[in-house]
Amino acid sequence: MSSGILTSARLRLPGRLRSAYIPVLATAGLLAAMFVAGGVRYTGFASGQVVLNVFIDNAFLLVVAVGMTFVILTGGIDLSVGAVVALSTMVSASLMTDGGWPPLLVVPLVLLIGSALGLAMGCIIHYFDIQPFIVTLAGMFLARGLCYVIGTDSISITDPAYTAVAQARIALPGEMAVSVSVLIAVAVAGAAAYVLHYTRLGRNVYAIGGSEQSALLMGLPVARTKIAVYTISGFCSALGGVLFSLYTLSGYGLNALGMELDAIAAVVIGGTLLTGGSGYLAGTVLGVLVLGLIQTIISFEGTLSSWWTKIFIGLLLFAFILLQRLISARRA
Amino acid sequence: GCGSGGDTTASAGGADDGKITMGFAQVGAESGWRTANTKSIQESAKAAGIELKFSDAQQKQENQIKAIRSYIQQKVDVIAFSPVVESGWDNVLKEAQTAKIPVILTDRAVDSADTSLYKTFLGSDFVEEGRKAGKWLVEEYKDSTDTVNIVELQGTTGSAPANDRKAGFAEVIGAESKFKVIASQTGDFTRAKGKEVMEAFLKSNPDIDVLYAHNDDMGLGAIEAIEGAGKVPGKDIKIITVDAVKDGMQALADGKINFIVECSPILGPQLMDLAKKVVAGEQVPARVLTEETTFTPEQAKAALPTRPY
Amino acid sequence: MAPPAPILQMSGICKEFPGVKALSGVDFRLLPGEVHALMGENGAGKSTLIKVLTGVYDIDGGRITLNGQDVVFAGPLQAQQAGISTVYQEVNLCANLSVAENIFIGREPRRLGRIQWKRMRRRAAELLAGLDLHIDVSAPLSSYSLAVQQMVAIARAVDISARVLILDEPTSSLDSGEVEQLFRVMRRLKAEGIAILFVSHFLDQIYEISDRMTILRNGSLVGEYLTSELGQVELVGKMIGRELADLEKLEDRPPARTSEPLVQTEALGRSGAIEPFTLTVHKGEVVGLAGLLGSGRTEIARLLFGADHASTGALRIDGEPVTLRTPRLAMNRGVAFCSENRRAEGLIPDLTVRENIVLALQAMRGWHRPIPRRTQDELVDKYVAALNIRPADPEQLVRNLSGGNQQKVLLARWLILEPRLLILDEPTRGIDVGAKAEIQRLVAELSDGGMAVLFVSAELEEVLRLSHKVAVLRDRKLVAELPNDDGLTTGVIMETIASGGRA
Amino acid sequence: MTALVRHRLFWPAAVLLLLLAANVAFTPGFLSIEMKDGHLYGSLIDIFRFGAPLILVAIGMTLVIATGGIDLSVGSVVAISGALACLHISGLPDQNDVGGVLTAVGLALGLALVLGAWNGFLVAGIGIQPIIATLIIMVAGRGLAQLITDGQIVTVNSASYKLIGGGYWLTLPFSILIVLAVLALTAFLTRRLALGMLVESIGGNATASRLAGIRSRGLTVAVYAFCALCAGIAGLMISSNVSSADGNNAGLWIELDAILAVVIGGTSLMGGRFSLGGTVLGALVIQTLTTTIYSIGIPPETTLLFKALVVTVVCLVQSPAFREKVFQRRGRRRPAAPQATDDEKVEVPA
Ligand SMILES: Nc1ncnc2c1ncn2[C@@H]1O[C@H](COP(=O)(O)OP(=O)(O)OP(=O)(O)O)[C@@H](O)[C@H]1O
Ligand SMILES: Nc1ncnc2c1ncn2[C@@H]1O[C@H](COP(=O)(O)OP(=O)(O)OP(=O)(O)O)[C@@H](O)[C@H]1O
Ligand SMILES: [Mg+2]
Ligand SMILES: [Mg+2]
Repeated sequence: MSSGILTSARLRLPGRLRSAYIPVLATAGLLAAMFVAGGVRYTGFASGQVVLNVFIDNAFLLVVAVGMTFVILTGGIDLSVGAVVALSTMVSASLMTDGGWPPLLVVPLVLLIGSALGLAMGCIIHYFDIQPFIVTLAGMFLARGLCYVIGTDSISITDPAYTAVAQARIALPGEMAVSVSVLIAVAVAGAAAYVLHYTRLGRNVYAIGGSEQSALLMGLPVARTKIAVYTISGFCSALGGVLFSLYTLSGYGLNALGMELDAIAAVVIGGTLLTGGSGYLAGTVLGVLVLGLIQTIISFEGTLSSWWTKIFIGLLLFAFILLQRLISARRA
Repeated sequence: GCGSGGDTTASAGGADDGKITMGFAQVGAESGWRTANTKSIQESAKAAGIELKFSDAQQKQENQIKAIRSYIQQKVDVIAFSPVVESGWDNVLKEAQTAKIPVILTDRAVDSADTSLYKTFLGSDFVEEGRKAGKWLVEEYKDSTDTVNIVELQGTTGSAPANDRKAGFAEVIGAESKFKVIASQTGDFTRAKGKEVMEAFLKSNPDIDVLYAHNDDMGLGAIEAIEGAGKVPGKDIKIITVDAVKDGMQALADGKINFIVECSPILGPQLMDLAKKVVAGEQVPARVLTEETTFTPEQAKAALPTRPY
Repeated sequence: MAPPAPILQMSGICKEFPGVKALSGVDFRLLPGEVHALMGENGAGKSTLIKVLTGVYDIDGGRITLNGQDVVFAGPLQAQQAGISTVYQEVNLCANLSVAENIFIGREPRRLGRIQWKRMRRRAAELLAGLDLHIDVSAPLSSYSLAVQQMVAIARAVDISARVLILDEPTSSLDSGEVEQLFRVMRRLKAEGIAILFVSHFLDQIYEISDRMTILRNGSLVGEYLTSELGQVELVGKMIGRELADLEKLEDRPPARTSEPLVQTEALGRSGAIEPFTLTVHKGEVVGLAGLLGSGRTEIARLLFGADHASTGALRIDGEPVTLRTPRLAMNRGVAFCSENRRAEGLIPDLTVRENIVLALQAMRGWHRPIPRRTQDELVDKYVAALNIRPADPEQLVRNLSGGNQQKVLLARWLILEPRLLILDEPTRGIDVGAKAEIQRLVAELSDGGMAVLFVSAELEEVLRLSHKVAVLRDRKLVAELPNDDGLTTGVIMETIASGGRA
Repeated sequence: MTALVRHRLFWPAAVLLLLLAANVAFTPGFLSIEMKDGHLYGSLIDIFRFGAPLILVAIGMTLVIATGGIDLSVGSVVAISGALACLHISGLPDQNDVGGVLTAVGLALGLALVLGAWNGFLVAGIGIQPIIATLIIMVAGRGLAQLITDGQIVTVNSASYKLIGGGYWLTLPFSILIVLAVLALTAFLTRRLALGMLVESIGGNATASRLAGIRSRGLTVAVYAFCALCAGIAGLMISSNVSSADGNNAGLWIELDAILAVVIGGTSLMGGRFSLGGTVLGALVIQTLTTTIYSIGIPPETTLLFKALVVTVVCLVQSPAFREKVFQRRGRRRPAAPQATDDEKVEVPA
């Protein structure tokens, strides 16, 4: 199955570019293989809804990972995403529940806060020439800290409109359904892929990842692009937070703990280089699906103790990465 | 120890209406307490003849939601879970309701307005635990008029037990002005942090009378710190903790801890009983409290030999 | 005839780096429609002047006027917007992007904000065809040799319709053919009234293309001259501040040698890179490799060093068959390789000059046997002096050195190894006349001492001057092996290349 | 003076001093060190003592980062090593038996080395990106630690084991002595021998290093193994300090602190040049910050805000670009008046 995808792609793609797509194609093939293996092993696994559930359960992660893709493509990293997700849920919940604000006001405000935070971090990173790791780590502390300042308890969201959106299911043929979040996430991923491939901003992102020095000397707007990238990541995290609050209908300061690592892992599993300049958004989508599918397999397995769960996740991850690496290395 | 009692009920339940499948979504394995909780549930499920699907959410609500959703997918007979947080369960619980799968909450409650979303809640009341700790303190110092300097080792910031145990304790001691919490800091529920924070407390606060730790482990760490500073735990500084795990009980019996509020992880047998009733469509109380007590050193000495965890 | 008003005027430019005064009070002017050469030794301050002009570095003192107006650029982007298009000295492109993108990035053809990839690729191909380069423009830049990358950089700069075009050593890895193409384009632009600033260490090129030149020495202005009024010897004298005596001496070729073979290849080849070739290098012999851009010279060098793996054939060293799986194994056999791409494959920019020089030697000894500091200092001092590396401070970070000096550091790394076969791929890239003569003398001396050298250079004269025999490549195939006797000239080599060795 | 300010360790050191000063303001006796039962006792000693595991992990992390990699698995290795040692000791008939304790230490460190070598193999041998390669052990290793301890806290009662993390020797905490020994060894290996230069070279330009004949594969594996070894020792220290192994929580998030320490110390995450002294300072800054939070009594809810503030200040102060832009607002963008070209003789063509 996987080799079929690869060979057909080989026929179509022009000369050398083929090798650049191989990691993504390998990932897609392996993902499909993983799904088939799951279907063979567990009853009820091989259904369309299981796949859709992976999307429903990971819509927020997908959005966050999309933002992270931009950052990583420039060779940076954003550790603040998980905390910004939590902050967004907290701000949304407290404003709507305690403040009685309407969602139509709250959501734009939350998106604005996230973007502003990203913008600020981007500016510090660029103008003061400080490593992204440390700046975004400070951003992570800040956002998480603000959550606790708002409150240490979790807050339910009871706004009827918000609840209605959260519970709405868009029916698909075959008795399947997806949530609104999935549509948003897919739209964001599509838009991001377009931006990365078809706009100057996107190409500048790749150029900076290839070599920031060269990009500067080629007369590209390095400052603007770098700052934009962190702003996008901030925006995506805030949007991820909104989706998260739709998912759980609550806000909580300990939400999304460690999500930055999940997002980074998704991006990197998708074949993007952490050093920047190489990778595709499609890879990120696949990376998120891989992580989601691993989770699903674990819950279908159903008999693993807490520690075996972790060991099993590690093993699955290892098997996946190893195969991906071997396939890519052979074909390249 | 508790397995033998469950055996008889198991054969009864199994004979009634085939095998029950339960999906249990555990918070994680963040502490020894939690592990004991998991173990109790797994063992009593086996004993009760209930097929258990278990998943570990690694302290993440989203993972728990995913697990519950997959249980719905797998059409289990009953779902039980210990919520990571109180809020945010309405969606997935509604899905369970639509799929006609009854839900039992364990260990902590959810704050859902719609109580029809779950059948019952089995667990401890963290606020009450805090109150119990406070009451003992008030009782202990009822004859004294001097200020009582208290330091508090909190659990993980933002976590429900930490919030509630702090609130319950504050509620009780707040009534009297002689009780003063002079320092309160998180020790993340771990021994290492408990020790580290306590050492810092001891340096910056020369006269500490009482230590209130949100779990035994932090208390045990703090004891090492107190001993390191040349003071005698249990005498120079009185120590109250929550949980009553074995190591804590030992320290209590040794007089290093003065009072422990029990928070029992052994929910398994009660949970299995409830599950059977719920599946059979019987009426169950909306709230079932675990049987919990408090321990003084004497009680600890008596209870220690039979302590299962 | 009064000269037209200068389009660009720089006066009293000063620039200081920690510990180095790179420019002190330099005046410079550029007239429309001229090709102006900026001359000077390695480290004289040419690149710094260009970078100060285009806003890469902040200026410490002095002023710049463009078209009579005072300007200060905050960065290359602004300079480009003001009509100054620049090719900087090191190839500053993004190797991860395709060739077409490298040419057009920042100026992609768009419709409604959407990049038109097809159109971009087509235009890129046309543009390169104008420079007589026919390659797949959708392939990533990294899949091409440095020379191709240099051509791409030139294509990019030329296509930006600018009033001022700056080319900082654009020809350092180009063959005469490509240089001709470049000059053709430059003449056309010049006729259109564009002012061109040109830097090169090839005097022939300077005399061929430039109208006027400005000479720098040690960061200060020596003077501005009309090219037609300044002879080569005088020029060199002004650049290095003394007469270059031994330039002539190197014109006599070293005598041919016969001795036992050191390295022999038998139909060694690598699919897709170089067709199987058979070549023997004897002890103490200098073998030159000649060929056009992309003819496979670098590929041969890499195979002999184990940097790439051969897919066919056999290799013998001292008559013993060997497989070189890693460069390290080649080094153990006494083979050393100085890469043409000093930035990507040579230098460790964050390490000091000293560390970069002793790196290979240290690697050979292993981490547990450090080279005593005193030995290090002796070795480093010797080569800093011999190659005239400036600033002569071994503790300077190598990234802060000028391009030519970096190249010398790289050479020193391999020379101190005293290998039995030294493979030099474009070793004199970006090196000034004085140092070039010194390096050629060193190579000749070492080969007299019994070291074999495989010498690759885009400059055929240099190859001819040094080699005992010349291997000619074409289309990734070894087509001829010519002994360097009196009958061999650059013309003969060019003919051999053209005819594919059948003549 | 300027040479002092220019030194790359100046700014981390300045921040450390500032934090200490803040402590003195709140706790007057902060700097005092007294003798208690023949041990040195005081807040400063505590900072070193509690910072010891972090310093150790950060030293290993420094080398990994210098090769251009990163190691996320250190936290799990900390947990595993402590768990294995405690499990072995708790099974001993006599827990104070020095031979038994040494066996336990050997087992734990041996396993740590194996895990580190595995990481190195994935990175250098198979070519998996370091962050993902080490993520595998980070996730699975935590499970392994819990498997070893059965999810419970394994308590030991061994005076000999207690020495490692909680004991004293020659009036000094033994853990500090261990750190000093490891630091000295690392400094010797990297700065006296040529290891440091080769590692920096790999991180600075991997391709060039290969072509210069450096055996980067072996070195990389060794560096990851060393990092895991350091984490293993740290794990022993942490578990010995509280005489128990907590497979669930030991070493949680320590990778983040360790990386932060390395970065504060001035080593770039891109690899290349590294500074061991900077790393030690960075780790001390982090530990002092924690102590400051306890002693000033910052409530847990605002702890993170305080941390965010300090980290921001630390990185701003360390940034030359920031100091230039804020402290010395020279009008560098203003075009300066043309200077008369002086002494140099300038020839002008006729
Ligand atoms: N970033 C820097 N930091 C410190 N010194 C520098 C820096 N850049 C250049 N220099 C120094 O400035 C001087 C001039 O360098 P520049 O690159 O302008 O020389 P160049 O004339 O272009 O030489 P080449 O012909 O070798 O390219 C050299 O001594 C160099 O060491
Ligand atoms: N004109 C060209 N057409 C297609 N590919 C080319 C061309 N020139 C170079 N290349 C690519 O560059 C790679 C390197 O070629 P190589 O380094 O062997 O050239 P070379 O003979 O050393 O010449 P130079 O270094 O001057 O370019 C080749 O593998 C080839 O893919
Ligand atoms: Mg230059
Ligand atoms: Mg070449």
